[in-house]
Amino acid sequence: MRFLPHTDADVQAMLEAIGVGSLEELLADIPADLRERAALQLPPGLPEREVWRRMESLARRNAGAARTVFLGAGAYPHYCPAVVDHVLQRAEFYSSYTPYQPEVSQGTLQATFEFQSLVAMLFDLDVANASMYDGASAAAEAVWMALRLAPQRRRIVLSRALHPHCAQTVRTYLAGFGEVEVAEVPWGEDGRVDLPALERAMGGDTAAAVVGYPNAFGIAEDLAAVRRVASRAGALVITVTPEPLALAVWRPPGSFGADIAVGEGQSFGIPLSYGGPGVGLFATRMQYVRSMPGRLVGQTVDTAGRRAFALTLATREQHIRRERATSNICTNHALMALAVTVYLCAMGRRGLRDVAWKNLRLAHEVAERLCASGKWRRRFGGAFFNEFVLARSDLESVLERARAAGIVPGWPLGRWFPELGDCLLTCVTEVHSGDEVERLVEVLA
Amino acid sequence: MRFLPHTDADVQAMLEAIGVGSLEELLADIPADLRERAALQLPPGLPEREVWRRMESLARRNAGAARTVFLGAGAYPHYCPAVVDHVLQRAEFYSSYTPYQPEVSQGTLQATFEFQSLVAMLFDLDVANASMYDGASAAAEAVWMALRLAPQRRRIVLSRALHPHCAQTVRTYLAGFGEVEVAEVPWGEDGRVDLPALERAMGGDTAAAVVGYPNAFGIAEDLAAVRRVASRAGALVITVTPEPLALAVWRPPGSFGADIAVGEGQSFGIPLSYGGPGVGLFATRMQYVRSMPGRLVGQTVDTAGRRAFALTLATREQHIRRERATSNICTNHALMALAVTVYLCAMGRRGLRDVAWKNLRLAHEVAERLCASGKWRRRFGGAFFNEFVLARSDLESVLERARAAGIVPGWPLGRWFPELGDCLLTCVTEVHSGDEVERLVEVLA
Amino acid sequence: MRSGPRKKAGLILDEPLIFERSRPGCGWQAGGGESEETAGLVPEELRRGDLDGFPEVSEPDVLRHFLRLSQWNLGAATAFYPLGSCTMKYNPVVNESVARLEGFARLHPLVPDEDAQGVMELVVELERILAEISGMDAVTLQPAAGAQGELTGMKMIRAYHAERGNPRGKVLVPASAHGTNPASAALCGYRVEEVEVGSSGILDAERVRRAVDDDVAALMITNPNTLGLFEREIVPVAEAVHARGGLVYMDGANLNALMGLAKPGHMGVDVLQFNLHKTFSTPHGGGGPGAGPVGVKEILRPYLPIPRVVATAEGLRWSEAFPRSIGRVRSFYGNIGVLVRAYAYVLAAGGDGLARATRMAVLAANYVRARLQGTYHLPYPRPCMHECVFDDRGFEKYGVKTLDIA
Amino acid sequence: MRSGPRKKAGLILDEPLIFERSRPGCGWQAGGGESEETAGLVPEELRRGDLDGFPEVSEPDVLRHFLRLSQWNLGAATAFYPLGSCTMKYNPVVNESVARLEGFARLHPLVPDEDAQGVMELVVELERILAEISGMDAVTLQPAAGAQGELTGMKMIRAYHAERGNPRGKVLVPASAHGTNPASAALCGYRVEEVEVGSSGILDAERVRRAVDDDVAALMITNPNTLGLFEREIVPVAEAVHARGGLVYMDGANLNALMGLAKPGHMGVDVLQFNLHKTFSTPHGGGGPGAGPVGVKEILRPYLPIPRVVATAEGLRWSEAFPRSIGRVRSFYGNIGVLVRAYAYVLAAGGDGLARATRMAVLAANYVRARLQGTYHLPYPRPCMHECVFDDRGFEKYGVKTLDIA
Ligand SMILES: Cc1ncc(COP(=O)(O)O)c(C=O)c1O
Ligand SMILES: Cc1ncc(COP(=O)(O)O)c(C=O)c1O
Repeated sequence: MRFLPHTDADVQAMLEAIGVGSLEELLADIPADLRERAALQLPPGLPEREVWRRMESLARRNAGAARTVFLGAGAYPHYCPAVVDHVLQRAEFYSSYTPYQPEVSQGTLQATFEFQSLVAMLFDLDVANASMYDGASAAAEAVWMALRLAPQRRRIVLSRALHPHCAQTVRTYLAGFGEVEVAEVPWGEDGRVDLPALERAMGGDTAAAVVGYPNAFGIAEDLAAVRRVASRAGALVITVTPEPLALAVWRPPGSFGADIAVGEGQSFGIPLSYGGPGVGLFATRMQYVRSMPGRLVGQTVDTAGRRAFALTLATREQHIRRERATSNICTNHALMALAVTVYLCAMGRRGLRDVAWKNLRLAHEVAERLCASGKWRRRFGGAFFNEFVLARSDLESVLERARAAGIVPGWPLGRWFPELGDCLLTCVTEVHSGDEVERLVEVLA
Repeated sequence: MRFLPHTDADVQAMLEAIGVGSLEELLADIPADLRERAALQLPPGLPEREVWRRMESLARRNAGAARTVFLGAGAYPHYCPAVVDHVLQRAEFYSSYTPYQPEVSQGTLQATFEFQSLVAMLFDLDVANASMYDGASAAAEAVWMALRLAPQRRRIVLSRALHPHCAQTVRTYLAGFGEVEVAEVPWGEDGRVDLPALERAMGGDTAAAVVGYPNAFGIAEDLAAVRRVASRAGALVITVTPEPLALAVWRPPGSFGADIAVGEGQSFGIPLSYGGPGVGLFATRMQYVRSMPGRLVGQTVDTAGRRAFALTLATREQHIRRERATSNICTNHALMALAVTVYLCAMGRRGLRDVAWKNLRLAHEVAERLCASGKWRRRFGGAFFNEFVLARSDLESVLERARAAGIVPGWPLGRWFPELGDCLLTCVTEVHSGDEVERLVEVLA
Repeated sequence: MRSGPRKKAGLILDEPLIFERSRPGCGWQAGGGESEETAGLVPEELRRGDLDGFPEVSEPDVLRHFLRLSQWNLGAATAFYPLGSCTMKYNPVVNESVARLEGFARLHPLVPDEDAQGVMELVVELERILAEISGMDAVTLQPAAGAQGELTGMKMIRAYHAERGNPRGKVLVPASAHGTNPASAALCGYRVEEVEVGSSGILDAERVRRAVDDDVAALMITNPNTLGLFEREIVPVAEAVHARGGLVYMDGANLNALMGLAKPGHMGVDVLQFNLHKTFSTPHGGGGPGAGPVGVKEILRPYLPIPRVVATAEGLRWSEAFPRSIGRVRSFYGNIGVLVRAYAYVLAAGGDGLARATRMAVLAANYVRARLQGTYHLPYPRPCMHECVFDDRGFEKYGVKTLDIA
Repeated sequence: MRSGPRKKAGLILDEPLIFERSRPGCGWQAGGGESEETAGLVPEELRRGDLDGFPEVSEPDVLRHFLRLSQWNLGAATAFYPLGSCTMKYNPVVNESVARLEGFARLHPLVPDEDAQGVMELVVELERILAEISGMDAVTLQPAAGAQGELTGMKMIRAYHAERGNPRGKVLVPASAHGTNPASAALCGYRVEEVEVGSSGILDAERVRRAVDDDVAALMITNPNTLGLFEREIVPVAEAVHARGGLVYMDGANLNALMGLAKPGHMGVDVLQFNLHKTFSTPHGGGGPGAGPVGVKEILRPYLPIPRVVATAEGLRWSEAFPRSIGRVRSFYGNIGVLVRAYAYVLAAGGDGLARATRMAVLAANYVRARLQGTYHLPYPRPCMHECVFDDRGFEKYGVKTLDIA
């Protein structure tokens, strides 16, 4: 195996140093009948060249990567400045271990501290953690946290317009987690959570209301109203943001009084990679920090009085608190958090807003032109960012036409919501060239 | 411009520190009429995203990169272990300056020292320099060097089977370089230099004979014989190796008594890049080192007695010797030399031979199968490595058929040598999969 | 303005925060931003004024900042890294390129299945490979890390028992278990009961037999355990648990020292998680992303998370038609970028290479143990598998604590 | 065996030579090597026995070795780099990705021209851009570095004179010229005659007028010169040379401080080289690869090296049909990988960006000059363009030499 540096002579010398005659002696603890059946029925190893060839051929069979795709729906195509991947390819970053030993991990720790600061600013909340796995599991952890903060409240209210992967993950995470009732609130005509229904669903037993921002239709929920309703019930507000670029132009959840804001950070410098890895963003108010899941990096001083960074408030975590920990998360998505950090720094205060406005403008242009064609109508009236829902009765045949033209024009929402069988969720971002947009409009209109 | 860190406030502060009121004052030395006509008629700058889009679209219009190509003829497709490019992408390497300041360049200097050692071993000669631009210019520099070593000899003998780019570059370099006569010697039936003709061409006025190893037909010259003939004339032997991988299985030029061995290092870890940059390899005997062109890194000790590396024998070079320098070369191809070094270390003693044998075996298999088809005949009998010359009278129509099949089956030698109008130079290497080879044979046979 | 030349960049820990490098008016301009046109597109009450606090830094300064931070890290690629209960494996460089192939990196997760057959084939194959290595019957690749794998496994155990009428109330965990084990069990609503491990460092079957009752949903066991020892009694331990209807969860984070030597599936294990970022060479990334696939025996297959790849006449397809599934544990299908690397690693290593890597890991751990034996106190003087544990007994008299040694 | 943990990798200059890390039997196995089959394929007298001395090192060790070497380098990306008569520019990261696009990196130079239209268009466009920037009429991109550009330019000057009956015998070069100038002239068979530069640091026209005669083939002048000063008298200097039938060669290595401020083509320059690895942001690579395109006035166009891209009805084609050309100066067409980066830089910068970069370079050089003026002796107290020269006068009394300061 070419990754192993041991020569036969090394092995011999090591065995002598250990004081055994053969490697077998070291394995004496393993029962013989287990040993006998342990052989691996796998092909022999390949040289790098052959590995590359096989992987290239698999990659080529993913034709979707070469098509013109207008899909969002939880994973967003954005241009990523080259500097991001350049930093990620630094072996000092990607090959390094979890920063338990601060002396050899100041780089990761400082970058994580910067990540936390950026996420907190983005959401306009006090504190953010070092990352979660993804937006969906972050939402589930937020629900756990809300239930922990109000142990007597055993009800969670989800907007039905939440991204279904989030809603499903929340339900999975809640199985067995005490006797928790999950209520779903329908959307209104504008595509936002139906406020009277929300009001009805929330009683004194409700720990939190969870809404998308943007939601599964790309639409901004009315967070001010949701906050008012939740406050009346004494419940927390949890927002879930699948497309955080929207927050460069939309008011942040914290400014509406959200208690916990989570999101999926993939938009910020992380490739689509067929849906993973992304990174879970998680922010909350300072008063809740001790109930927050996940790692937290803090600023401190070293023995010589210089600024340094270290893991902090670890008593919340599994390696110290074990079965009473706020979460079982250990390895998080540190390298993806680094990608987000470099991305946000490279884009910067103005660049991020520029590109967000560009997304918003392009998406609105396309939506308008398609509606102007008379063949489509906007399904929901709510304000959207870079994706929108249009309806058309002969959707299936349009999809087929688009397919023949090498275009994936959006996500047929009927797959998630049967009552939206005539709806298409289309996403337009800065990666789409003028030509590509023209082809889309041509094929769809 | 996004690469510039200066804000308007910075500019103001700098102007104040300098003690001028405006930047214009600093430009007072430039005559006004030059300033007036200086505006650049170029489009405005583009964001990175647009640059990427434009470059991708240019790249896509190079359809040749996606075809199945069996071309060698001076540029060879080989698999490059990923570790090579990973090292090349280290900013500390690619963005660093020429190692004039050894304190901040020990990395480049040690790697260059290792490069020189590897090249010297590869050619079996005493000393190699830190690199030249490419194989062709290295050949021309070798000829300059030979003429410098024997100032009374004003004749250079080139084998006509030398790669034509080398021969042409030698001629260009010699224009004005004293009154030097360049003689060309034809090839014999086996595709190697015609020995009686060589003997006749070489008189007491000959400074050097230059032959390819492999030559333009992929064939090994009879270096032992060339050495004998040259020695009788008191001339030097210069070998030019366009495909250095051959030297993993062929005896090295030094072992035959070559005085100067040069080559193109592109095969060793450098992408084809439409022909450049490659890297010139240059090695010679210790007795000639002071006439050698280019930089040389030597091993030394620092003030604390530890091993260190530094440029050495710089008195040969232009920055010290000016018009009496051995060459005008300054910037060489350091990063490409690094690629060669990492490649050779990653392949290693056994890996390099393995892959060389694989090239040789595949090429011989294909040549044999094509000849067995009865439609092709081997044009030359000499031993070849990974490319070979086959002839067929209806070559043009075969080329068209191959083109329709998306295959470039080789280089029609008639473009270089009119008398070989029916000949195709085909190269097969380890990058060609079994399927690709089958398709080649199918289309050609 | 610019910081002056620093001869020895990286020697001095004085890189400012990126926010401290920010200067108004500096930095990237992506173009195509806010304009008259866009003014009306966002309702007033929704519009954000600015990104207060976000940095404004030029591209060269961004690059320099993060390169300097990188110089303050130590990784497996730059030095020998003896830390962690985890295996830090060499990360083959080619896998970084493989994962960046456009066909993987640029693929949107919702393209039609026909347009993603390559990656779906990879999923199916990697599931099969992990099943072969572990001796389990079915595998899911979805979980994002070991701990999420544990959670997934425990949810399946709960679903299994619940379907049989009673989810049961408690889970046995040895005191030496990694913190994620009790945490995962607790988050599935189980009471965690510690089982003591004797002075041998090995869980003995007799103790388990005494501890297990009808309310035990599962025993969680790590093998080789966190002390680096092979759980010699795992087969009778598993039998004791099964005898009372409980299941056996194995924490497979240390599988690196087992592959090719023994298969958990033969030891009575019902479910285990793999830590691909440990055993299968995917980069640790300073703490993720990882991947924590879960392997199960036939009895647990119905509960695997959705979606799963199924073979149809038209090719591979994602399916959610598994009504007994515990549901979804994350968005989309898994950490594909990590799975791609792990698959490439298995291709490169092959069955023979994996087995050899295991043996070399055992050898190296025992070698380190032997070399340090005289210097440090070794609480468990047996051959170890993948790591060995020292403590600071004997150093106390010098006032030295474990942290100083590290 | 393995070297132990080094807490501060890179602090200690003790990385062994890769040959010293070699251990027999270790390292890469590419497979498909020597066998019975291959035995007969190479004649006995041609067969090499072994690669004596080549290293045998595992992939992780190769990676570690070169990463550690990299840690011993200082680059423009990691620190401010004030050295060199050359401009060290920031190397935009995206250009590294651009050059690695398969359509460029995997393209064989001998594919049919139809299959390389993208790169050929790039060649044509970059030639046009450089012509616009310099005010010249035609450009070749072939030369691999500045010095090869000089050689190419001087060969053209020689061919020009030769065609007019006499190649002439000498070339005037100011004493302050970069070493490559006299070396290049000499390698074209010219005697090099130094022209003195006065205490102003500027070449004065009167002196040139006196030095030039009918045997002068060319004057080589660097502008801004190697002292960082603009050659104020370049127009009358050029007139003086032209008056005797000589040509003016401008070393364009310092064009970074001229772009957008003045065009050499308007100064009487007949031929110049560009150093793309200085002025156009392509990485210096620790000493190359660079690219040294050459721009010429109409009178020298016929002598440009072959091959050249020509536009035909079927598209762009390489042509060698230029009988008066000096010939070929290298294999194939140029350092395409470098040209691709330079072109991407120009796209990103645009005309405005290039001009601003120039002005900022002038500003920064004068700023450094002003800040150090009190400390170091400044031999030429004038505004400078891209760099400024200090010497160690004044430090002598402390026994300090220039090298100590650096
Ligand atoms: C023994 C053991 N179990 C479980 C885990 C948890 O895995 P992860 O960090 O991937 O969630 C780890 C590593 O952290 C471990 O070492
Ligand atoms: C003024 C000047 N002229 C010419 C050169 C030679 O250029 P190159 O090193 O690219 O051959 C250089 C740089 O080395 C230079 O600074």
